[in-house]
Amino acid sequence: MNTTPAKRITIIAERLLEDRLVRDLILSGATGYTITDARGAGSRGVRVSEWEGGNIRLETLVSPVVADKILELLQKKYFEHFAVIATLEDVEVVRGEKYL
Amino acid sequence: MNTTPAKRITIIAERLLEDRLVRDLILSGATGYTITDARGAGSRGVRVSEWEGGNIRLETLVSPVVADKILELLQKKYFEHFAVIATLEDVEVVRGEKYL
Amino acid sequence: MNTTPAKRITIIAERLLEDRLVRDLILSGATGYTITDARGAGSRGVRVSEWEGGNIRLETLVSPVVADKILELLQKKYFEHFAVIATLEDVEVVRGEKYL
Amino acid sequence: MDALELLRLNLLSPMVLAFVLGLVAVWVKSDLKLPDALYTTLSIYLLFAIGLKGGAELSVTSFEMLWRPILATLVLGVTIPFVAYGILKRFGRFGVIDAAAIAAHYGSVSAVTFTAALTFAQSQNIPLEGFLPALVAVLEVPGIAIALWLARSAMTGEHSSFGSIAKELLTGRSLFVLIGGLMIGWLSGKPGLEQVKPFFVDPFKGALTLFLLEMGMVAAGRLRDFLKVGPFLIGFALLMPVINGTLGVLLGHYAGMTIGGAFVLGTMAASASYIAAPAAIRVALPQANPAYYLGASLGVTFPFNLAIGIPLYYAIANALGGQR
Amino acid sequence: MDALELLRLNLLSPMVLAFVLGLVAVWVKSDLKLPDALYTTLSIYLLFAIGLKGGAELSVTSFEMLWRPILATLVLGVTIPFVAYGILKRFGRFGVIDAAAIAAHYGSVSAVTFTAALTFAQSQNIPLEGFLPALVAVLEVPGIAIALWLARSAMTGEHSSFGSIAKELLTGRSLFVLIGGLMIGWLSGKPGLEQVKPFFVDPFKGALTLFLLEMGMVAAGRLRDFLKVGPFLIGFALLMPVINGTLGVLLGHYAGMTIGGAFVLGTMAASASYIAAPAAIRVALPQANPAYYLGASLGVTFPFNLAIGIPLYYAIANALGGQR
Amino acid sequence: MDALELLRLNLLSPMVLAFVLGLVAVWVKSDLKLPDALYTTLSIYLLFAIGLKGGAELSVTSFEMLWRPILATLVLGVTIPFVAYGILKRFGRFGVIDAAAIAAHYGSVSAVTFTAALTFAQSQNIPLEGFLPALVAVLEVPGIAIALWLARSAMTGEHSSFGSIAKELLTGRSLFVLIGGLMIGWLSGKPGLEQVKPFFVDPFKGALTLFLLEMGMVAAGRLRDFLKVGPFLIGFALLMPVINGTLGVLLGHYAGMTIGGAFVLGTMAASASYIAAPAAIRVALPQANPAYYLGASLGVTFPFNLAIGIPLYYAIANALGGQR
Ligand SMILES: Nc1ncnc2c1ncn2[C@@H]1O[C@H](COP(=O)(O)O)[C@@H](O)[C@H]1O
Ligand SMILES: Nc1ncnc2c1ncn2[C@@H]1O[C@H](COP(=O)(O)O)[C@@H](O)[C@H]1O
Ligand SMILES: Nc1ncnc2c1ncn2[C@@H]1O[C@H](COP(=O)(O)O)[C@@H](O)[C@H]1O
Ligand code: NA
Ligand code: NA
Ligand code: NA
Repeated sequence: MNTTPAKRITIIAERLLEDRLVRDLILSGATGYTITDARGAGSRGVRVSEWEGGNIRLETLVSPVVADKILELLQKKYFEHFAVIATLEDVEVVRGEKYL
Repeated sequence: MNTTPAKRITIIAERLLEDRLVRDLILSGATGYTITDARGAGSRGVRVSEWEGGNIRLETLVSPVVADKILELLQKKYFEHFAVIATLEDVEVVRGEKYL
Repeated sequence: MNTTPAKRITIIAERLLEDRLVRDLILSGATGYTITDARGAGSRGVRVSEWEGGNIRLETLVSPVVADKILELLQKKYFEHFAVIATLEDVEVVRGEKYL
Repeated sequence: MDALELLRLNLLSPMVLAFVLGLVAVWVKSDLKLPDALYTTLSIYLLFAIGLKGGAELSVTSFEMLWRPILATLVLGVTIPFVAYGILKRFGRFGVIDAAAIAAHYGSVSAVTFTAALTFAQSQNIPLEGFLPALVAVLEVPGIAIALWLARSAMTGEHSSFGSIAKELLTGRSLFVLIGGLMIGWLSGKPGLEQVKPFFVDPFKGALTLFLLEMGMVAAGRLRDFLKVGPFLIGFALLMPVINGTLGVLLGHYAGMTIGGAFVLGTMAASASYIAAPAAIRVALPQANPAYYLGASLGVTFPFNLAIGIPLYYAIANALGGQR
Repeated sequence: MDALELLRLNLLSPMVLAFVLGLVAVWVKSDLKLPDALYTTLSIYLLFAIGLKGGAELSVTSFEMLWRPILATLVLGVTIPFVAYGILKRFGRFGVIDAAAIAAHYGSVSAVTFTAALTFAQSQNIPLEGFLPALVAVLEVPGIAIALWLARSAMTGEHSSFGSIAKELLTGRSLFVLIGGLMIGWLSGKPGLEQVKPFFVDPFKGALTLFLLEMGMVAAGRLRDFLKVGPFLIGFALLMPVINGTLGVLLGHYAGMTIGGAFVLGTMAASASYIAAPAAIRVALPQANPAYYLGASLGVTFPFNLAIGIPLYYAIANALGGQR
Repeated sequence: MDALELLRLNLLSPMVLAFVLGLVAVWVKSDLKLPDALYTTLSIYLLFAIGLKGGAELSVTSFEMLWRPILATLVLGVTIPFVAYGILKRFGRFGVIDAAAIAAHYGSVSAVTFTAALTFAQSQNIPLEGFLPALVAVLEVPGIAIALWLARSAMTGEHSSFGSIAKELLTGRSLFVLIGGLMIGWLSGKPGLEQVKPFFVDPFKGALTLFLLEMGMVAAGRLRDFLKVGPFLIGFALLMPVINGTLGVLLGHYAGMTIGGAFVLGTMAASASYIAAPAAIRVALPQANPAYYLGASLGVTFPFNLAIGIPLYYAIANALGGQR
């Protein structure tokens, strides 16, 4: 199988931020994303309004350049006041040319 | 801890395909899989019937040989007409001998 | 972006074990965790009581030392009798100093 | 009561208004979102409840009374997909695959539209045959099967057999629950239904209202996709139900059904499936474009029937019935 | 009404039929699947509703009337696990752990089977003691605790203490909700219950029907696993409920309960837990094989009781009651 | 009936007891957990049902009867945030941001507390204005908007405009569903409501009971966080509702409302939002500490109002009404 190397960014954040994060991902150049509902705890542990639900786990497959852009934006807009956590890793994508 | 290197394939697909994908994974030699319900958007963005729900996120831990088989099968059977996305990565599995 | 290398442990387990696993993670030195509800099948395939639901998928970002401790604990307490599966991988974390 | 008054009454029912609220929610970008689990639960609940009531009614209906309406329904299920397919290929210049996919949707039936028709009849105190839900089960399969057959006979290649398609349709969630409900209703009869009435019968319209709120949100999403598609398909999605609806009313009338029964059969014929058909088509004809078949059935025909079609078909049935 | 007629009526109730529909869904490989959230919601709803009704009834019952039935229930909870354990070890040649695990399930009680018995009684207009749900709470714990004690006394090693097991059982979801409902029903009394009747009382049987649809699907899965296990355990899973059920009816009878009450107590004794017990056993005796205890309790005994056991125990209670 | 008797009756209602059960569930570490989807479903259901009933009532109410109560509500919505902000900054030494965040919660309204007041009134057969739910919609927005304006005028920097905040509030789930329900109820009127009554009206109190079980579990979690915060805020969270409640009852009284109406308006004023406000504040003032505003509104004020506030405000309204 021929696969393309890509970056996977995984973001854990309050559900409240879903729409905002998605908008920012797309603006930074991501072509898609996948979200699952999650729950968890961390060092702050304060979550707003149960009605908004718990956390989301957002993944996006992007090129290294876009990955950098996204992390910078997260840094600037969310990290100070919101419970957002982001990881970066290397994966191989099948049909990578579609997403990068 | 002694761990075994393995491949993790992560597939994002329409929920409609769940049964088919699982069958094909097992046929290709996977010994197990884990599914979470997901939602998302990508370049096509057309999803069928809300009653079928959104996407699934399917993970399976396999040996490199089985990984290759699975990706080939996906390629052949799903990639053309369905919204399927697959990534491959290296992980270490505890008690790997059980799964590979 | 400056990121910190970290270990991600992903555990798949019966939902019944959620509270126990979380307690053990924290005791081993993890500062946080994220859980999603999952379903799946493996070599045993025996799950107890539907009322308890299916599986959980538990992720935690930790330092290599803590990672080792966690895997050892899992080994000792769960692997023999419960359907628990654990993988270890390398990721880059943004603001890693917060979690490790 | 004239047609305009009927239209007004229908538009101001809580069900139609809830649908509109769902549309509005998407248009104003509200963050309202019903849980997936609620949507699935309501779908199963509505189908099962329809089945139960229909089955209990069947248990007190003679075959004598049934066979002509069933025949009429079968005729509809066979005719409509051919007509739709012909129009789409000939005038719309759609390819074989897309034409067949869309035809499958119009040949089948929408359980929610059916339910809205029942509710409309009830709120207007229009008497109805109780066995109508059984006709929904009869109408659901043939349209899809014939459309797939049309696509296959025009294509070469392997694909799954006819038998396996029929099996998939029958074991598919929606039909399975509906037929299961029918069987249970039929076996346990009216006394059985009585026991579960406060759960499956009394709150039915309220549950439908909540479901239509969600449907409105879903339809709004589809409509947006759809508007990119072009005027022919929009015209088709508005005219086809009127043609099919009229046909259905006529057949119902000549099968000796009551005015209410002919009206509901017409609505069934007019409706386009968006639960059973999309799932079947997505798997059997994955090359077909969902924006076409879902946009047409869910984005245009469904709201059209809900708001305008239902009182229209009733007016037709009424006019016809009066002539007799 | 003779036993066969009772059996027929029971088999044709919507609840039993829904269970069968669930079995069929799995056998024909339908893709029907109820959301997890619905299953959990219905479980909580049913337990809480049973508790509420029982509690409201307790608020008007004197201790005078209660103590003998409670004693009878405790005797059942202590006797059954010993009997089951003995049979399994001696004749079934099961190891200590598996024998204890299975015994725990038969010593405890299934809230859904209990509910089905109530519903059966109601539909046959059989008068009942209102405080029966309180007996469910009494029966739920001892069987499990004794079985664990049996396993422990035969094993060496640390493991959690007796007290911590009892605490885990009492704070476990099912018992917590049931007892919580009992307390609320008792404190707010009949006027309190009246306020929430359209939610917790009237739709109860319908909700149970939906729940049994899901249970059928679950049981079908378990049954398949189970059939690999061998004939002894199948025989056990069919005979044990009859023995326990008869014992329960007898004790209820001699505790001065009505025919209906003795019948329901018998059904409780006959039933095997599949909510509280599996969760407790899975954690306390993880080495035990779930295919045995779940297969027996959920795959065989539960459907057996639902379909045949309930009318059977009633027939026994009736015969006994007639003698008096 | 004296105040103590009212208190007792309120504390023993199934709703309040269910809330307590939820608290207990957390304290004894029960593994009870209601599905997320159920929580969301019940929230939507309750808000929509409140809206429907209020809207149907509005459809038979003249503007003549409405304008004074609406004015009173607006006065409350404008006054309370200023008072709360002042107290918190001056005596509590909170920063601008946290003071404004907390003030927003007390200036807005809790739909569940409102509902509990309605239910209390009903169970005591206290007559009420039917249009009260419309006042909830009126009260929900201004408090939050003013508090944000207070925070902004004390801060420098960009941030989202006033208009965009109002839009976010209005399209936010809770207000959208409530106003949507009001519109539907108003358009379809009493005959429309009649159709969906067995779903949205009759089971309402039971659904509220289940919801309060969950709320108890949520509040217990908040309370724990909160107790670390210090005595000033606890005192504030206990006194502020009494002040606001009294103010609300007074304004309601002078706006010519019935005793029941003034009581409910007082409860609305006394209540602190924990659905609309937290979501708005979290996004608009992310620097504010949720442990403060959620701990106060959900951990202290909500249970206080539920258990003690409601009978208290009714006693005040009653005393005032008697004077007239
Ligand atoms: N070390 C970690 N590993 C995995 N997930 C984490 C970790 N720390 C925090 N999280 C997730 O991020 C969310 C917010 O974390 P925090 O801001 O630390 O409260 C938590 O609810 C978890 O879901
Ligand atoms: N770049 C991406 N990163 C992560 N998930 C993606 C990406 N692109 C697509 N997806 C997922 O794959 C599904 C189908 O994608 P598509 O076929 O491009 O519409 C989407 O609904 C997403 O869940
Ligand atoms: N090879 C695998 N890849 C991914 N998940 C697995 C695999 N094997 C098992 N699992 C997960 O682990 C759970 C328990 O596995 P087992 O103990 O083998 O039955 C399953 O239900 C799956 O969710
Ligand atoms: Na049709
Ligand atoms: Na038992
Ligand atoms: Na307020």
